[in-house]
Amino acid sequence: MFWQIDLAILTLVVVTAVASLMVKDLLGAAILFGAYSFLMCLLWSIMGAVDVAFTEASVGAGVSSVFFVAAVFRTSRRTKD
Amino acid sequence: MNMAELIPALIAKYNYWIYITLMMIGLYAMIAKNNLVKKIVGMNIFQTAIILYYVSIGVKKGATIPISAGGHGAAHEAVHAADYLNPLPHVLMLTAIVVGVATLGVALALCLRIYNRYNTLEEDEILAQIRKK
Amino acid sequence: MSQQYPALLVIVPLLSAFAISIAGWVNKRLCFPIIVTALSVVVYASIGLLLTVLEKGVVIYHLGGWPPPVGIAYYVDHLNGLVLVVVASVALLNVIAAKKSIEQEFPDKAGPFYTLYILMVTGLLGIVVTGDAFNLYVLLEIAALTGYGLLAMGEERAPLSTLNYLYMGTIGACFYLLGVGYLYIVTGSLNMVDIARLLPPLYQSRAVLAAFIICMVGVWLKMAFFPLHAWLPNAYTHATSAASSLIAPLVTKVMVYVMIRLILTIFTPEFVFATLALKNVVVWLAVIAIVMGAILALAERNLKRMLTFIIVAEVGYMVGGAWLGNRAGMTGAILHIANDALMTLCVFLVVGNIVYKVKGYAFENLQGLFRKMPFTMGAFVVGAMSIIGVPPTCGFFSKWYLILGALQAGHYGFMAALIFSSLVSVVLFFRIFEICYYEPFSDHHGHDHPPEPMDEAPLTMVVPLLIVAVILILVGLYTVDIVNHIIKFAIPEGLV
Amino acid sequence: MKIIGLIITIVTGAFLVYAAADFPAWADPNSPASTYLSPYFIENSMKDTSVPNFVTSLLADYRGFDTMFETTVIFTAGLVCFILLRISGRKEPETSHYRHVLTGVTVTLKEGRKIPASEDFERIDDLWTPPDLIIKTGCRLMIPFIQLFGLYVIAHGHSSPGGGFQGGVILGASIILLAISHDLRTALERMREKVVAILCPVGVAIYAGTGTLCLLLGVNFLDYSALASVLHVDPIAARSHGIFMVEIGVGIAVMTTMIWIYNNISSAGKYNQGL
Repeated sequence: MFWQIDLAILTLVVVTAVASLMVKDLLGAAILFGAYSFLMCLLWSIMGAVDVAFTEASVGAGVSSVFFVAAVFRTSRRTKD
Repeated sequence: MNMAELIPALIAKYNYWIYITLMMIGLYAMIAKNNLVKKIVGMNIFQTAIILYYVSIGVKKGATIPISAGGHGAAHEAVHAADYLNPLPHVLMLTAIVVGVATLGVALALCLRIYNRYNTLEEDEILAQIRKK
Repeated sequence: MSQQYPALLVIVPLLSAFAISIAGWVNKRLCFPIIVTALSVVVYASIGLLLTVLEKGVVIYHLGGWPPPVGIAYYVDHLNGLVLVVVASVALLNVIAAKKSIEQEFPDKAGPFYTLYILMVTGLLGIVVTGDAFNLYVLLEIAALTGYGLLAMGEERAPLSTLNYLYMGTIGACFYLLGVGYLYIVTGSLNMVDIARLLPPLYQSRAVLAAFIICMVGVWLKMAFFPLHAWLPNAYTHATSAASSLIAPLVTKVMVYVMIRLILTIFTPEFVFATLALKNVVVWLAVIAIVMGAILALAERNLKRMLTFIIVAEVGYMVGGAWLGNRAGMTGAILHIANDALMTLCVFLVVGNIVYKVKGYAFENLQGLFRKMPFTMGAFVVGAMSIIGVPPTCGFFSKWYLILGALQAGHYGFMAALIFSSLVSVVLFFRIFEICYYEPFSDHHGHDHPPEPMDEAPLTMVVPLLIVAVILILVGLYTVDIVNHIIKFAIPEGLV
Repeated sequence: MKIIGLIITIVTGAFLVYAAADFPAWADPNSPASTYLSPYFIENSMKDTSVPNFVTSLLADYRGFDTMFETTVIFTAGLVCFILLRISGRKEPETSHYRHVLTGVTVTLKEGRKIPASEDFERIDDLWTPPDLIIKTGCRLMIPFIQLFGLYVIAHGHSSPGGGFQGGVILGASIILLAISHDLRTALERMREKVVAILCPVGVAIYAGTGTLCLLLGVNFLDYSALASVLHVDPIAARSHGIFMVEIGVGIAVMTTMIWIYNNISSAGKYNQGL
């Protein structure tokens, strides 16, 4: 376990979180949220929480993103903030 | 506290600072964002931040993943607790992740209902429509 | 069988929820008998459990056969024994009363509705009965998610107000989860009794302080304690009457129970009232909650919305009473959980009956109701008297204990708020009685308009309502017994 | 609102930072969380349940009650999505479209007329776009393997990461992939709405039923050791089998719920078109 990678991922997680909230397009926000979840999953597998990471990979990065995309598809991509 | 003590203190609990940062990002988004889906994204970030906190509790120096190395045949060998990560927070967080996706589904369903009625996802526009009536 | 009562309490409604869900797809007419049977069993088991507790003391049930703190355990003492009976009987009475309005409002989704209904009852019963801090979170989420579903089925504005409730509810539940995490990191345990045993050496730790405050804020969000109440009035007003008459009496009260459990069992009164200097701040917050709830209720021209603001004020009563930090105040708060659940049920059932017949709940819809629906309005008078606090209804006695507690603690602000809120309630309800008593203005043509004939709600709606009204008076008459035999033992000796 | 939000956030954050100062250092093997309760689970999981993955034994046995309600939460979410979105009283649209498979000619029929079911014509939606052949074929190839992997994850949860949740989500995702790559109608032919809606409570009922079976055999709820008399094995193996039974229930419930939520959200309750 390299602490540099650990720190880099921890920082990237914050970056993707902020980006998914700042981007002015809901589809983009959904995809960035997927990236956020996947980085989170990586972080947890680094920390040894393999079951949690597996669940997050399938639920958070997988199915949640699909739900988001489906909902955005059924509503609109427009967002003011 | 001088600089020499501060930096080790910062690094020793880096995970905790990140979890607080993420949680506050999520909380701010839930309070201040105008778009309903953005608020849901914020809500999910808020929830994952708490999961990050719990997973950080479970980490132990010098320990490996919480699966017995011997496999099925090694029931008689002694297992040393110090060699394995703390499995309890992991179990709790499996539950929390599942609760998170359940909440997400319900929230998106509500968003769809709102969009069908008001044809927008911006909270201020919806409130303006309600007030107009 | 009696040692399995705690398990039955949760398993019977859970399994019947699945049965109802499947029956909804196969034969819809089976749903209602199943739910009534299941809730009757629950009421029976909860009363049996309370009697066992009264006879033998605390009942502990090990789920999965693992002794705590390894496994999850149920602790049933006098406090949750009482709340269990209230939750179970409110749910049973309400489902019988709600049948007709469910058939009227959404006949094709009755199966899923009943499933959500009984799952919500499962969640609430589980919250009350569990002795594990994390288990409580999971059950909190069940009660919350089913609540969102039930509330969002209402009028056209319901989804938006429910979504706001969802945001607030999720923040609340997550704060509670975080608080449990803070307790876990310093103690390593999740069992409530075990945490309480491990905590005393750590009372000075900042993490414990943070855990307590975060848990409290989370629970306050969930119970709509002022100023965190913003979600409640809209969510409850726009819901269907069957849903709001389940959720309004129970959810906030169960959350008050959680708060009292946190104070009494996990953190112990010594820590909360002696170590922390927050007692007065919270009681003053409660004073503001009561006053603001009463004033906001006064501004409403709509019966259901007015009642939701009364709920906000009532939450203030209970939080204030619990935080007074003395025996009388705590007794008042616990007694008020039971009383307020019953009286809120009473007035919301009345609203349900009115909506069923008149199709509206604004003040102008209420004219001439005393003649039109005499039994419903009779029950409404009893419920209103109880909320105002007129003896011999039960509302008087819990208020009496609360005022006693305020006097003992020397907190005259809280006492003044209680009396102010009672006076405002008098104004609120007598205004409604007046509207209901007079006939609608006759039109200009014929002055001798024939009075409207009696048009009472169906029997299945009126009978449960009248039962609730009678219970309100009975509980009032037997208050002394309830206090001496149940609540006295629910409060630890340390609190004087 | 933005300023209020900022103030609340900063105050809460500062409070949390203040409290975090008293935490045990990160990854400290001597922190209370690592020394008080968790050694029991690590040292006794193999002896009590013969499950090498401590997370699985903890999830489904020591804290099995939590997990039962977690599955119920999932079921509740599916039900709430259904109750909120599903448009009942399915009215057939005025016009219906059929596509001749071989030539690609689209036929539009009015006033609810229908073409009798045959190989030549397939029913399509009014927003139909021709699916990409590469995606269609690629997904067709992948789906069986994804499902196999999902079953493996459920079955192998005892000794490797995974279990009912993860496997169930993967199985559900395979059907969702079918719905995305083809269309919702194709996925619904494989998994009808009624099947999904009945399998979901059945999955949770398998979990609760296993627990109730233990109750009926005379021990506490969810105490799988009682299954020993039914399965004719020793109590430790019975616990292992009990865990497996509930994992299957969890898998079924999670799979169907994911499909259920997706179907309702992607078609806004109309059950046509989809994504």
